[in-house]
Amino acid sequence: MVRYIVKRLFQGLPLLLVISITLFLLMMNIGDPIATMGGRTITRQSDRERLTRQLGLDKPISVQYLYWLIGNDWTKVDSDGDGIPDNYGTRHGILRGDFGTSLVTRKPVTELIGERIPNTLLLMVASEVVTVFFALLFGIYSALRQYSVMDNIMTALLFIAYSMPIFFVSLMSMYIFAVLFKKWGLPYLPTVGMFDPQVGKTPWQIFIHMILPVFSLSVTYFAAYSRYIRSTMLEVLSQDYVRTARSKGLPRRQVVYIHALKNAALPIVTVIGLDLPFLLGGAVVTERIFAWPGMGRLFLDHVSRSDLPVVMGILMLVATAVVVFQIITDIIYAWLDPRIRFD
Amino acid sequence: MSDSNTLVEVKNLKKHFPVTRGIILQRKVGVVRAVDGISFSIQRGETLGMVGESGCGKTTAGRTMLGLYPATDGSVIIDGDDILHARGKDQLKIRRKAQIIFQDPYASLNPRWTVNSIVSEPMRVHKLFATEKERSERAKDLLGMVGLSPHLLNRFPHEFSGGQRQRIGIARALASDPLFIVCDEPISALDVSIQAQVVNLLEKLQDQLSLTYLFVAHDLSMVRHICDRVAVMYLGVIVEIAEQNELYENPLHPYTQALLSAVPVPDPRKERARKRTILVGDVPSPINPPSGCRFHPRCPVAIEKCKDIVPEWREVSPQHWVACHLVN
Amino acid sequence: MNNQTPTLSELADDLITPPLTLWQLGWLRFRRHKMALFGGVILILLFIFAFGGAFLYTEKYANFNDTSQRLLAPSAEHPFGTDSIGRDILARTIYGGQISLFIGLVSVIIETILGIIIGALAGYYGGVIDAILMRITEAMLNIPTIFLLIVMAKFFGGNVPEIEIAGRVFSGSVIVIIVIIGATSWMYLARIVRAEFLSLKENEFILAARATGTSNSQIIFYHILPNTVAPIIVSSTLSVANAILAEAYISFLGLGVMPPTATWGNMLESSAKYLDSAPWLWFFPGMLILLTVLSINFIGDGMRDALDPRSRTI
Amino acid sequence: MNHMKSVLFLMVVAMLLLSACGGGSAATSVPEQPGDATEVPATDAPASEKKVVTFSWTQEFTSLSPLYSTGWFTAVTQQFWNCWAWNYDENNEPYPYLVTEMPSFENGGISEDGLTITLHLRDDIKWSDNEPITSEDFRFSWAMNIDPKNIVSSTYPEDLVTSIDTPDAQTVVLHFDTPSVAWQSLFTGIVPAHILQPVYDAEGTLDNAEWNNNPSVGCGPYNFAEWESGSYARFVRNDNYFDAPAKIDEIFIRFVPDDTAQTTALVAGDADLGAFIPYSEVPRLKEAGVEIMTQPSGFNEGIFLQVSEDFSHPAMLDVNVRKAVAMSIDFDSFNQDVNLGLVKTPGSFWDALPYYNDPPVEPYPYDPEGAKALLDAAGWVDSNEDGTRDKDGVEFIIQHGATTREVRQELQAVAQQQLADVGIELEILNFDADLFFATYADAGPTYSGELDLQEWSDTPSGFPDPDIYYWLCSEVPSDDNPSGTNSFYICDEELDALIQEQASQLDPAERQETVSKINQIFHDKVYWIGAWQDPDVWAVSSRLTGVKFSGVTPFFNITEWDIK
Repeated sequence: MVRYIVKRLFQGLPLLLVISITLFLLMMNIGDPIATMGGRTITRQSDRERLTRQLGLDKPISVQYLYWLIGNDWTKVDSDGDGIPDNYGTRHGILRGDFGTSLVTRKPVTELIGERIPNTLLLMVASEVVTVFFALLFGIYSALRQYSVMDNIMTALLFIAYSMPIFFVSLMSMYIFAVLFKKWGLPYLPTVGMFDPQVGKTPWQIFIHMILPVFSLSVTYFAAYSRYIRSTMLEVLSQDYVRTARSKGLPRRQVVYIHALKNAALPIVTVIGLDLPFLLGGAVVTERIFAWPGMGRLFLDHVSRSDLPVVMGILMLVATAVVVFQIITDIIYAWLDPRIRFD
Repeated sequence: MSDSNTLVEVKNLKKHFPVTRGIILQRKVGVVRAVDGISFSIQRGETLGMVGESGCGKTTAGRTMLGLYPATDGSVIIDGDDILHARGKDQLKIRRKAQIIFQDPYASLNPRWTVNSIVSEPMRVHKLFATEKERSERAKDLLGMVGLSPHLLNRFPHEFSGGQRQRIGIARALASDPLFIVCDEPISALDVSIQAQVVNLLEKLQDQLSLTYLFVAHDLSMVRHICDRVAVMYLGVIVEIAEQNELYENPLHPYTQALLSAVPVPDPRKERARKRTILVGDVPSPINPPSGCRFHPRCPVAIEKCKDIVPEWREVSPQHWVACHLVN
Repeated sequence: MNNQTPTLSELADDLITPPLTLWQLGWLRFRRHKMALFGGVILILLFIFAFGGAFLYTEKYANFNDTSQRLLAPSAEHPFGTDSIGRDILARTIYGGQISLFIGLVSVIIETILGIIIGALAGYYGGVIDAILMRITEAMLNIPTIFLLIVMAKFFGGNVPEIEIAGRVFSGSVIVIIVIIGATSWMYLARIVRAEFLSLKENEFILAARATGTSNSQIIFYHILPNTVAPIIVSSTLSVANAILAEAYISFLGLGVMPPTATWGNMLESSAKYLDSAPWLWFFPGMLILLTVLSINFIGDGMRDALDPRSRTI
Repeated sequence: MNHMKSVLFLMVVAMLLLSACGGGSAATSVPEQPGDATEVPATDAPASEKKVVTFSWTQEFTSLSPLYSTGWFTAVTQQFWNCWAWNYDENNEPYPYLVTEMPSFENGGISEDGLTITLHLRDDIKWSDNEPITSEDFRFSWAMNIDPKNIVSSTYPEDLVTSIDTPDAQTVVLHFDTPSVAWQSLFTGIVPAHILQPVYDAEGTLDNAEWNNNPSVGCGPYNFAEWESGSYARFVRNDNYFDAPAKIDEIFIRFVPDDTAQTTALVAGDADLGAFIPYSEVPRLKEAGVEIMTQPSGFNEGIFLQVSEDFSHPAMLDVNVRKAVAMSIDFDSFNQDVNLGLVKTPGSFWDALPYYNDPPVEPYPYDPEGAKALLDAAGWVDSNEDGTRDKDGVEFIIQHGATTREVRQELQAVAQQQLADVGIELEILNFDADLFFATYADAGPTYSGELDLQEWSDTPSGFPDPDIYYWLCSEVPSDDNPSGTNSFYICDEELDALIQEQASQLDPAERQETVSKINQIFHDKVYWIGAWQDPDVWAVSSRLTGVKFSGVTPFFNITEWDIK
């Protein structure tokens, strides 16, 4: 087993390398990070030249990639612009855990990302849990009562929810539950942020500030999950052993919850497991609208300013998480399913 | 052995499948020696049977002979042309002469194609007729030849029974006017009642079109009716070849004897008296075949020599070849 | 629906004419799927709206602005009202619909071509080709699609000149959006196609074709591909809906099709600030997106059932 | 093994059910926020009568240090906790803050030759840790700015100063090689030498100083409290402030990137103040009782014309054709309808600086017939009757590029139609800001000469001083000068001379004369067409009182703000 894990991890490395090179090449051409450093006015020529040199953006792509990958503390760099390399660089490279420093904020990328991960996970895991819970309810219900009126209505509603762009769902729900409810004298929800400064960052504050973003996210993810659960359950319910259990006269409830659900759990858990690493990336649109300080927003804020180290850091983190979770999912799957063995 | 009457000549044919590890840089960690150096020849108009247990490499041998799998080593000369080393147009020319009929009548016909498309495909590939219409006419003739109604031409395979499908497969094999057909267990997937019909059809066609068959089968009983000579394969090598009667009456190799002992005899008295040799143990892995004689771990009469020395391939009597230390 | 039970005369015909091709079989099953049929009708109506509407209004009219006529509620003159610079929303939904549907269809064509080529090559040839192509596929799958969309939208942003197709001038951003949506969505299809190729290529009918001398390209395109058509069609149908939604997302992030070229996505995006003051701004494009995505999903659902090779019932 | 699997299965199901049933249970697992546990009340009870005002910023600040900040939001935030040598009032007039008086020729603060400027500091000014602010802090701030070891955001105008003398703790003497009007932009924020000198000595750079993002010591009416990236920043009243203390206890800044969400938050009362409100959001806010305040900040939205033999459309080289373009677009109606009459069409780049716009230059009137006549006279006629004018086989098709700001795109659409009416075809292009302004070396669309018309909002660089530099011949980008900023490729000798002349004219009367000449050239040669005035637009909750803004130092009177 250990050998298998180590082997899989080593197989992941070339994959991550390919991803990093491709992204790096893409990233070199998504804009000029210095162009917008002047704020509302255009960056001056002298500053552009100085910053380009100081930030190492004058180096060829290959060198920039090398520095990003393995750092530049082994070679001398020219920091004062006289054309003579004077000091050893200070970067260690991503392979040694140094994700670099943001071009925009000059903060270490690991710090920027580290600050956002808890917030993003809070929002995304909550959405995932809510989604999965309701998807299980709906999915199982419609599988048991396939083609009933309720099943059809639910299916239609699901598709409608799925068909709406999430930004629209978000803005609409914000307008209805915050603005209109307040206008109508109903209990209303807060709009943006994580807490009310007058009260402070309490669990209750965070909870009520999470309701709208979680709602918007769940609405969109819900359809896919419940459809998947429904079809998995349908498949399981038509299996011989479930029919046998029913014909044995076991109570319907017991058949469904013990036999069917247990066997449907495997594919469902797998799908959830494969989705989990992507939660780390956050929700770009939702976080932007609800001003939630997560990874999606960090990505958006920094990609719009061509901040390569931050964008690369986020993408590589998610990509690595995907690789790791794939391995974990495979192992759990094998553990649960005796038919699968690693030779 | 080679003369103008020889249609097919197989020399030292080998087919090894690599076993690899790794993702981008693949390392070869071993090989499956599915076919490990077989040689034989087939005369024009003759039917050579090839028998052996599942996994002995007989199907692979048949397919490799036609170049469906790239051969690891050896050569296959069909009607004077080397099929394995020809490329492009030359290869196409040889392909026309050699065809194959498959075991599974369900998997061997493209479910999305009509019978017409299936049967006339070889004609299209080899540009045998000028127009589609002519090809359809020829396809109808072929259907008639294999005993199917020509008006079924536009049907799809799923509308036919297994036996009918196998006839379609035969019609396709005949479409390019081949000299030689590899029949890869053509009847083993069929009902017993149908099996005889198909065998009879194959025999009839052989007479009509003077075809040459390599008839691959996993048991000896059916082969007896159709074959002129029989080759017995074990774990990638041929252990014995002889004329049909000679082999059945006078099997020399212990493995052949064991196989024959499993064939029921129609005469109940003889059947009762039949001495059965039960082989013990599994067929060894072709990744790591036993040293010396490959049969030695399961051979009831193996001697010390068999473990180390590969037995010589000898002609012990006219047209009777065998590889066994115990045969004089 | 009566023709589920064939009449005697039909049975008699059956003996002479071939009964049902797989397509006919699929169509029969599809017709029983009421939601799918409904979706089909809606989609046809949407196409008639977007492309037939061009006879009602010119594209020039769709871009005609009059700032003194801004934010007018629906009326006889402007059935869907006017937008923030006084353009007729009905005309813009018509021309925007053309672009949105065009983006949906063409990006899926790109996706399908890429997915088929990559999946087919990987599945058919296997070995090193498979390893390389699948690593690329996995690499793409390891990054959330929206991130890829954003990075690629910025990568190509503004670098593509406008082109003219069928009398309409498309701004470069339309082409960019089509390409990036196509280029970021082919991975699942490639995997499906690869899996199908892997199992199909071992089939004996492929060996039979090779024994006959049929070339690799012919085997790929005439033998294997038609057998993978069902999952490809289902996957591609659903992708059209995803592409139309993806366009709306990138528009929201300011990287979509640039005005004045209208799309349902960018119309919906720019309406966000008029949620209460001018609801007609979001209602019509929002409704059209909803209907399109909904009907395509229903159709895809129906097709999945209809083309399922395991299903043998009519 | 089987037993284990049942357990795992039960655990999964239980986890899903439990965490979802509760719903709220997810929220109880709030991630640990080290550091702020002490500052956050553990209960939900509102914390006393604390006066908290919530600001909504659409962009997060990049760094809090005046040296490293890039962007407007950081700069204005500095006024809460940092201090400038002089501030500007609501009329954008400077008044002394850390200094005792504004240096001038009259009071001897500026030497006759303009090469020496002397600042006299107040003796009662101090940092929030009670350390006095001295001339050494000024010298240190300047020295750190131009130190090549620091990757600061801009070394201008500090690099114009050749040296600084500090004869005593309250006197700062600046030496220049050439007189420069940019001196007024010096010391927009200072850094504490007593905190940062040791950091610099230890690390050789201030790039990684803790203080940059966590300025424990400041000199403004508020002290920095905390900043959570992507979420919020808090500033609490500085009890050691050397001036009148602030009335509001805490300023809470929330980063809300989406315009529409920001408006909704303002309407819902979740924010008290928002900046850069789009005009289209104004009615919604006013309806909800939010006050809209505008403050001239020097910015004007305008179209910059590219006039270059190498890149421009040949028609654009003719001044009468450029005039015709200006006369073909109805900016007044656009401002009346789309910008809701909140702003006027500026005639001059110095529209917000009446002193330098004297005599005032009026915008070209909307006159499509007159434009057609000018175009006809210039030889641009529609000879092939395809609806677009042409001359010598060249069609009159020009490119108009801008960023993706919505109101800009609306103007582009309107302009496209109005220019089409006079026979000019306008191709519209939009780019993200970091692509739009990418350098010549990076093949950015503006700097590589792809756009005949370039639209953005801009201000004279030293506002409220009308200093400019884009149009200098030396700024024209080329292979040898890849970061040149003259994307218009206009090298007008007369203009070049005047721009160079004004840059060193410290005497207001002389400046006024030179700048007015430049103004006239802009107008006569049609190098810039004003679209609309672009003042700062603030949305202010009705519960705030005493609110005033300045276009340069917006929060100059933040200490007087209060909550009803």
